Order: sequence, then C-alpha cells, then structure tokens
Amino acid sequence: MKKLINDSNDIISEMLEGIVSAYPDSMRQVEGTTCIVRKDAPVKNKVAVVSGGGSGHEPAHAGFVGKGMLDAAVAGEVFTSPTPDQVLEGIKATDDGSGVLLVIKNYTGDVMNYEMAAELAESEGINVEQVVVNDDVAVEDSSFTTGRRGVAGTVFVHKLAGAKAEAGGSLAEVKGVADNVIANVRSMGVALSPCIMPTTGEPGFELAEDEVEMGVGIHGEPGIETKKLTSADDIAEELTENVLPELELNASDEVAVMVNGMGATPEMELYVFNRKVQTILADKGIKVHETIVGEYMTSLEMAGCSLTVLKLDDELKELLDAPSKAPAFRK
Amino acid sequence: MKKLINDSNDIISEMLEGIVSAYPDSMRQVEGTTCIVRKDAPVKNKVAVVSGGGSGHEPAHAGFVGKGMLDAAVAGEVFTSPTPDQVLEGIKATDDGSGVLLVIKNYTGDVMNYEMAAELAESEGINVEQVVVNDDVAVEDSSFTTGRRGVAGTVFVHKLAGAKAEAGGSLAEVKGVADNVIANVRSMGVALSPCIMPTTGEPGFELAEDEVEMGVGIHGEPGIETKKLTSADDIAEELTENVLPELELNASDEVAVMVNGMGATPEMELYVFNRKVQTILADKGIKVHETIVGEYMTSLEMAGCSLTVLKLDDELKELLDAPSKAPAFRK
Amino acid sequence: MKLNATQAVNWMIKTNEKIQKQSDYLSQLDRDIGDGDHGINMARGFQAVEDTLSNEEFAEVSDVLKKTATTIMSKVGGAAGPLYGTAFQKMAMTSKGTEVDSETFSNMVEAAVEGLKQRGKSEEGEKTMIDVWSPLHDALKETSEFDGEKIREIAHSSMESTKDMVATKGRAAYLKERSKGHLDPGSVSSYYVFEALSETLEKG
Amino acid sequence: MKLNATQAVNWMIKTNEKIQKQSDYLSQLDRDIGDGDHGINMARGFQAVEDTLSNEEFAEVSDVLKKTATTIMSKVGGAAGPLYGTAFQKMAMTSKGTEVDSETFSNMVEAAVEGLKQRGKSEEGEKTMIDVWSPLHDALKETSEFDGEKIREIAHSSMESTKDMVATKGRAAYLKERSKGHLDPGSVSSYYVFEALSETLEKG
Ligand SMILES: Nc1ncnc2c1ncn2[C@@H]1O[C@H](COP(=O)(O)OP(=O)(O)O)[C@@H](O)[C@H]1O
Ligand SMILES: Nc1ncnc2c1ncn2[C@@H]1O[C@H](COP(=O)(O)OP(=O)(O)O)[C@@H](O)[C@H]1O
Ligand SMILES: [Mg+2]
Ligand SMILES: [Mg+2]
Ligand SMILES: [Mg+2]
Ligand SMILES: [Mg+2]
Repeated sequence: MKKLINDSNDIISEMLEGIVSAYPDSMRQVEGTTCIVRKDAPVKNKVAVVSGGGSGHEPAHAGFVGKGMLDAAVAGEVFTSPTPDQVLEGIKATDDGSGVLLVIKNYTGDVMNYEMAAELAESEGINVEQVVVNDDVAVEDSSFTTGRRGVAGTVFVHKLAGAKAEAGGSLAEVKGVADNVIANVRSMGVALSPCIMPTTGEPGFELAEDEVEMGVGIHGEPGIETKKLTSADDIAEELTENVLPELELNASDEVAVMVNGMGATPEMELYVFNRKVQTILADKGIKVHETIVGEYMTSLEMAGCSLTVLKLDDELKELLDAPSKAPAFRK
Repeated sequence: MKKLINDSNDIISEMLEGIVSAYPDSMRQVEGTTCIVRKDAPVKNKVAVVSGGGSGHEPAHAGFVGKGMLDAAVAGEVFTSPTPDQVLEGIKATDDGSGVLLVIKNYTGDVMNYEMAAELAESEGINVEQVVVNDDVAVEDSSFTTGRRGVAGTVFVHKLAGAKAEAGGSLAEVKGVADNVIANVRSMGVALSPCIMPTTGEPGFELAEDEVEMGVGIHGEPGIETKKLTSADDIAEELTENVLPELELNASDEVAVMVNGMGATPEMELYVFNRKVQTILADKGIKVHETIVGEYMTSLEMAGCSLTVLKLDDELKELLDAPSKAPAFRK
Repeated sequence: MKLNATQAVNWMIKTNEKIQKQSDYLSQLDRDIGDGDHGINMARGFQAVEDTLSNEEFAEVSDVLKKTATTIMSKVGGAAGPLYGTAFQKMAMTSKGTEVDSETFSNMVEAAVEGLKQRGKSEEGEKTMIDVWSPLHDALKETSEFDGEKIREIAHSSMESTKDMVATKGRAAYLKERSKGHLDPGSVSSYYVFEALSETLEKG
Repeated sequence: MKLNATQAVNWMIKTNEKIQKQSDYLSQLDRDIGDGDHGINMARGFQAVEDTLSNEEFAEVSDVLKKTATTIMSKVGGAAGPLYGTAFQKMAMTSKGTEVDSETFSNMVEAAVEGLKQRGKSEEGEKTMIDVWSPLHDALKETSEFDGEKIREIAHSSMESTKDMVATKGRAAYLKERSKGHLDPGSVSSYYVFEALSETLEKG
C-alpha cells in the first residue's frame, strides 16, 4: 500500500481539516465532530439538506457542501457509515427550525445509523425527513433483500434537493424533489482495478490483467460479475442498456447524464466512454440536457467508472440548472 | 495495461468527440482538426487565448475552454505537442482580428511547434503573441539548458489571461497578465507511481513499494530524485519549502494555492496533503486568497500530486475571482 | 451460577482481546463477501469499550452493558455499530435491577435478538449475526444452567452454519449465490463475544 | 555517384522500414531519459511519409524531401517533428534544382545542421540528434566521394558517442547527470536515416 498519508488512524480527521482549510470562507467543521457544514449554518428560514456516509468517496460528500447544495456532510471512517451521534451533530448544526432532510445511500449501515440519528433528533423536537437513494441497477431489487445500493445518483439528489431548499421549499417539498429524483435516477458501475483500504492495505477484490468487474459498488466490494475487458464501447453499451430500461424513456424525453470516475481512471478514458454513451442516447432520440463527466462519487483509487442517467421533468431541469457554490459542483 | 479504451490509435479523436459531446452548448471541434474551441469562436472584439499540448493531462486543456478562460485547446498525441498546422487551425478559428495569445508550456517540443505555428499565423497576417510557462522549480533554470518545465501553474495562466481577455484587454494587456502570472507562479510535483503510456503499455519509470519520485513532470518521465516515502506531511513540507523561496513572500502577502492530483491519487490524500500546506503557510503569516484542490493538470493515471503557489496582486486577485464557464474550472 | 458486574467488565475486556487478535481475520472474511472493514470496525469499537470500562466502577451488569452499548454505537459505525449497539442496549435494559442468572440471561439474549431483527429488518437464515444470537437463545430457553461451555459450543456451531447460507441482508446480499461458502463476518465476531463470555463464566 | 528522385523515395521507404522495426527500441531509449514516445512519434510520422510518397511522382530529390518535411511536420509533433521537419526542409531547399552529388549532399547536411541548431536553440555536445548530423557534415565536407558505408560508419560512431554525454537540451536535460550512460533516442533514429541512405546508395 502506497498512500500520501501520515498515520492511517488520523486519515479522516486530517482530511477534514484539509477540506475546511481549503474553503474557509464557505465551510466549517463542527467542533469535535466529523461534520462539515456551511459556514453560515444554520441558514435562516431554509430547510437543511444533510448527507454523508463512509469516507473514501471524495469529493462526496464534503465537496458538495455549499449554497445551493448540502448544508452538512457527515464523514464516517473509510467506507463505514458515520455513527448516529455524529449525524445528530450535523442535524443540530444546520436546523434553524425549518426541518432537515437526510439523504441516505441504501446500505444497511447507513440506513440504520441515520435512522437512529433521526430518532434522536426527533426526540429533541427537530423535524426530520429521510430519503434513501437506491439507484444501482446492478443489484436486484426485492422487498426480501437489502435492495439496491445507492451510488453516484446520490449526487443528483444532493444537487436538486439542495436547490429546492435554497429556493425556499418546505421540508415536504424538498423531500418531494428528492423522492422524484430517486424515482428517476439509475446507475451502474464497472471496475478495472480494485481500491486499497488504507486501514488494512488490502485490495477489496482481485482482477486478472484482462478482466473487469461489472456492477461494482463504491466500497471496494466485488461486483456482480467478472468478465473479460473488451472495449470502452462495449462496456458503455452494456452499462447504458442496463441503466435505461426502467426509466422508460420516450424519444424527446430529456435526461441528465453523469459519467463518474471511480478514482484512478484518467479523464481521457471517461471521455472515450462518454462518446459512446452519447451516441447511443442520440440514436434513441433521447435529448441530453446536461452531461457531467468527472469524479463525483469515488471509491478511493479504484479504476473504473459509473454511468448515471436522470430523467428530467421541468422542475428537475430548473433545479439542476440552479446555481451551486459547492466546491465540487459549481454552477 | 488495462484501459477503458477502444483502439489506442483512436484514443485522441474519440476523447475529443467525447468532450465535445459532453458540452455541445459551449464548445465545438474545428472540423478535421484536434482543436476544441468555444462554440461562439471567434468572439467579437476579444483577444483569443489559445493553449494546448500533448494529451493525457485532462482536464487540461480542453476542459478549460469556455467563457472567461481559453478560446481554443489544441490536442496532440499522448504527451506529444500538437503539430504547427493544428495549432494554426486553433489560432485561425478563434482570431477575430483582435489578436491571439499562445500559452505554451516550456517543453522543447511545445515551444518549437507553437513557434512554427506563430510564424505561419503571422505570415497570414494574424497578430500573435506567445508566453512560455516555466513554473516547475524542480528543474534548474539556466540560459544554457532547456530551462524549467511548465506544469500545473499553466492553469492559472489560462484562467487569469482568459479573464483579462474576457474583460476586453488588448493583446498586450492580456500578454502582460500572462507574464505577470508566469513571473509569480511556482510549482513542484511528486509521484507515488508512474503512468502507463496507452501506445506502448509501458510505465515511464519504476518505483519500489516504499519509494516516491520527487520533482516529476507531467509526462510520465522520471523526476529529479527517488526517495523513501515517509509521510504526506514530510512531502508537503518539502514541496512547500522548494516552491516558496523564489516568490519572496512577506507576511501579509496573498497567494492562491493549487493542490493538483496527478491522476490516481484519491482526493482524500490531496486534502491530507493540503492540510499541511495550509499549516505551513499560516505559520509564515501568508494569507491564502483561494485554494484549489483537485485534478487540473494530470499525467494519465500517475499517482501523486503537485503544489502550485501563485503570488497575487490586486489585478491578479480580481482576475482569479472573475467568472469562468470552462467545465473544469467553473467560477 | 451468576454473572456479576466485575465479570461483565471482564467479559468485555476478554471480547476486546479476541477481537484485536482476530481483527485481520475478520476483515479478511468481510473482504470475501463485504467491504473488508469488519475487523477494523470491531477493533476500533471494542478498544474504546475496554478503555471506557477500565476507568469506571459499575454497580450492576446492566450498567456495564449500557456503557458498552453507547460506546459501540458512537465508535463502530457501519452495520455492526447499530446492531451490536442495539443488542447490548437491549441486554442492558432487560438486566436492569436484577441478578444475571441463566433465566435472566436467556431473556437478555431474547431481547437482543428482537432488537437485532428490528434494527436490521432481518430474520434468521439471512446469513447475519442473528444466525448466532437466535439459535443461542433457542438453546438458552431450554435449560436452567448457566453453562459457559454449552454457550460457546452453540455459538460456534451456529457461526459455522452461516457458511452454507446465501446472504439476503447486508452487503453480502449483493453477491447472492456467490456469498455461499464463506463465513459471515458478523457471526464470527458474535462468536468471539460468546466465547469470551464462556471463558469468563468458567474462570468464575 | 549521385542520388536521384527514385532513390530518394527509396531512402525514405527504407528509413520507414527501420523506424517501424525499431519503434519499440526507440521508445524504450526515450523511456530511459525522456517520455517514452520517440518510437511512436517517428513510426507515425514516417509511415505517413511512406504513404504519401508512394502515391506521387517526383521530378527531383528536392521535391521528395519537401514532401517528407511537410508530412513529418504535420504528423510527428513533440520535439522530433519540428526538428526532423526543419532538417528535411533545409535539405530540400539546398538541393532545389540541382543534382545531388557528394558536394550538394554536404551542403544539404550543413543546412540541416544550421536549421536544427536554430530550431532547437542548441549546439553540438548537448546529447541531441545534432550530435549525429553535425559530425556527419564535418566528415562530408572533407571528401568528394558519396560513400554510403562511410556515411553509415560516421553516423554510427556519432550516435554511440551520445551515450557518454550529459543532456542539456530536450527532455533528457531534466535528468542532468542521470542522463549519462544512455543513448539519445533522436540520435539513434537519425542513425537509421543515414543507415537507410547508405543502403540506398549501395544498392545503386
Ligand atoms: N440487516 C442486517 N441484519 C442483521 N445483521 C446484519 C445486517 N446487515 C449486516 N449485518 C451484519 O453486519 C456484518 C457486517 O458488519 P460491518 O462489516 O462492520 O459493516 P458494513 O457492512 O457496513 O461494512 C455482517 O457480517 C452481518 O453479520
Ligand atoms: N533542443 C533540441 N535540439 C535538438 N534536438 C533536440 C532538442 N530537444 C530534443 N531533441 C531531440 O529530440 C529527441 C526527442 O524526440 P521525441 O521523444 O520525439 O520528442 P519529445 O521530447 O517531445 O517527447 C531527443 O532524443 C533529441 O535527439
Ligand atoms: Mg463498511
Ligand atoms: Mg513526447
Ligand atoms: Mg464491512
Ligand atoms: Mg519523447
């Protein structure tokens, strides 16, 4: 394991200090916690949008803190959901009485910890709503299982719910937007090489020189299927064909596309991949309102990418276009 | 070699298509060339800022094309300067008669190819000025050698010269700003692992599991010194101590800081690194006007980072703060 | 045979010893079918438990377990944090104000199982730590003896039984059939908890 | 002995053959002290040269070299593109309208050396391709024979002499003392150019 770190035990606290010291005018760390909040939190007469999760997904989630997006990001250990007390701190630091929306990625740990935090917050009289993002089509969805994972589509939930909150939406309205995004966003990922956990120095899975892992999540865990690496176009086609069907798009429908780098894949390759995605969408007559290419929801230094497609309606389009001051999602 | 590509011979053209298809509202490719220009080029009554270089540095340079930054980015093969005829196309597509500033990174190949392009453009009656960025303090500077390399500091030249051009500056004024930035910007980089050339599938250098390459450039070539990897703090200290002296900063001077990921290093580590940089600057009483952390001038999937410090005066500060619509540098 | 507060502290210290020693093994198990952090999570949490318990005096078992629960809850995170936190919290509530004999302990484990199911929205047979806790309760309610070795044996065989299961909850569920053939990491750490209890009871 | 237009085309085709065959070797040399692309750059450029020359008729050597120059200029990029482009351009200009005998060829190489120095802002002894072109001119101006084998020998020993030099220009310059002990890639590719010429002259 070769990492630009000091002691792996200090990695989260040092990262958080490094983030806050980069953007001292727009964010601050709630003292003694792993919460990064807008400098001006709690914002008067505004619903707060709070998210977070395990670390190792940078710029998620702290990079999305800022006017027009998140009010707070709560950081857990690497790939480990933050604990309820930390989430509670994020809630308390951002609620001005207008209520708080928790945006949770659908992983057992995250769901349980946030649920407990919500219980604690409600017992302190704070109005809390939760949404659980489950955009990953690689995982089978059934009421008897854990259900789908929440992956890069979460970034759209942050952006659009954040924009609604900034526009003065009520807690119910902000949650409504988040629900709408969740219902209309689908993703799937592929890995070319695993990431290395800083704590153990071990890779999450092994891949031969000519193999890819289809349907990976964002925690270094193995994916759904190991296959031969053929070409960027083949992979783009496979991901697109998996992501699109449930959105039931008709020609003339508008979408937003995110090609998200998992960490180590050069942007050059993301664009080669994007080329094919855009061709497929164009062939189907689907109109792309906006394309976002870059690293948004990473998995440390995993190589690979994910494709996210969000079906837009007029309100979602407007919210996507709205300004954002979050350092990792400026608009 | 494991890359998300199709045929390595098509990688540049497919990447360019992928970029343009991501931002069809703001850029276009000049047909039959490797030039990406602002959609509205040539912009009326505006000096054009044209840059480019070898590919493999994404988002540099095409990601910086947009209102307030570059008018054109000319792409060469991977790590190979574009040819004079391509640079000429970029110049011709963006000049409206107000003149063109070429921003060149100080590599023999780039300097020669751009020089020849400038000669060709002048022979066609276009007013062209050139600046050569040489911010890399790792390399000795002497009139008997090739001189210092141009690395991540180039992004500040793009931003500030671009802002000056957008503000209506004359060619001399835009060049003046670029010269001012070049005189006041210094960088140095470190690699934890090499990148793999897509054409040959070979790494540019070898590093043992416990070694780092200090003073690397951005083309996969070896650096100045191979050392043991100690800690992020040690490396941050070494880079900072090398970058600062020539800027002759006094307490109360203001700077902009860029912590630039080389490709594969997780953002988490960039922030751990940034933490130490900020501490050192704060201890010296140097005021940081803005910090930028992320991938701006990469070297494919090299692991590592570079530190760039730009000393600001009032004009540079204002130009840095000015809006930019470039997808990789939104303000 | 009864468990007193001092023994309860020893139980937790012994658990921590085992977890520290097996941290890499637990992470390796989690790497096979999860995200590879279970050992790290548990080691961080139980070290904090030992540190906190060592610095305080406790009147009864319930107090020890309560302190354990809150410490785990704020130190572990992930799935294991809320689950172990809930299990110890339920055991603390059930043992409040009473001596911990075989019957009380059976009730404590019953409450823990209830808590786990509720918190994890899960059942037996889904290849989770419930597959250690629940069979243990089944065995405990059949006997009035507080038999450490028996507890260890049942926890051990239950833990082993998770190997053949297909996960439908937790991260391992994403692997579906591929999760078969691997032990569930949370069941293995749960086994250490009961192995530590067994040793504590046997030492008296 | 003179070089005619057909031979000049053959010279370039032979050069391309060698470059294609040695492309990996050239890139390996460039990897040692540069950025590892010299073979790729040259292979791309000279393939284009062969493709263009094969499709046209040429009246004189100058025309062949001019086409070669412009093709290299627009296909190679990097440092080698402008340098080789300039060298061939200068040779084309110097040979315009004349037969290419030993004296003319000496003048052509002289002009190429001048061009390389100006374009590269460099001199002999800086571990660049100039260290093959310049000694070759020194030798050519001393003789009135157009001797292929002699040209090959001098190009070869000059190329080898770059091994002990310390680079002060080009990418290798960043390595300073570390550049010693490695052949300069551009000098090796220049050797292939003259080896190809030598073979062309010998075949007649
Ligand atoms: N829904 C659930 N119900 C009960 N136990 C669960 C559930 N999900 C996970 N677990 C247990 O938690 C363990 C994983 O814990 P850990 O690795 O620390 O958390 P994470 O899965 O968040 O990384 C699993 O081995 C399993 O025993
Ligand atoms: N300033 C210079 N003057 C003369 N020749 C040079 C100069 N710089 C580089 N060269 C030659 O160019 C060769 C490198 O070419 P190449 O690898 O294709 O370009 P790049 O260095 O841009 O990657 C060197 O080996 C050297 O012979
Ligand atoms: Mg985890
Ligand atoms: Mg090169
Ligand atoms: Mg785990
Ligand atoms: Mg080279």
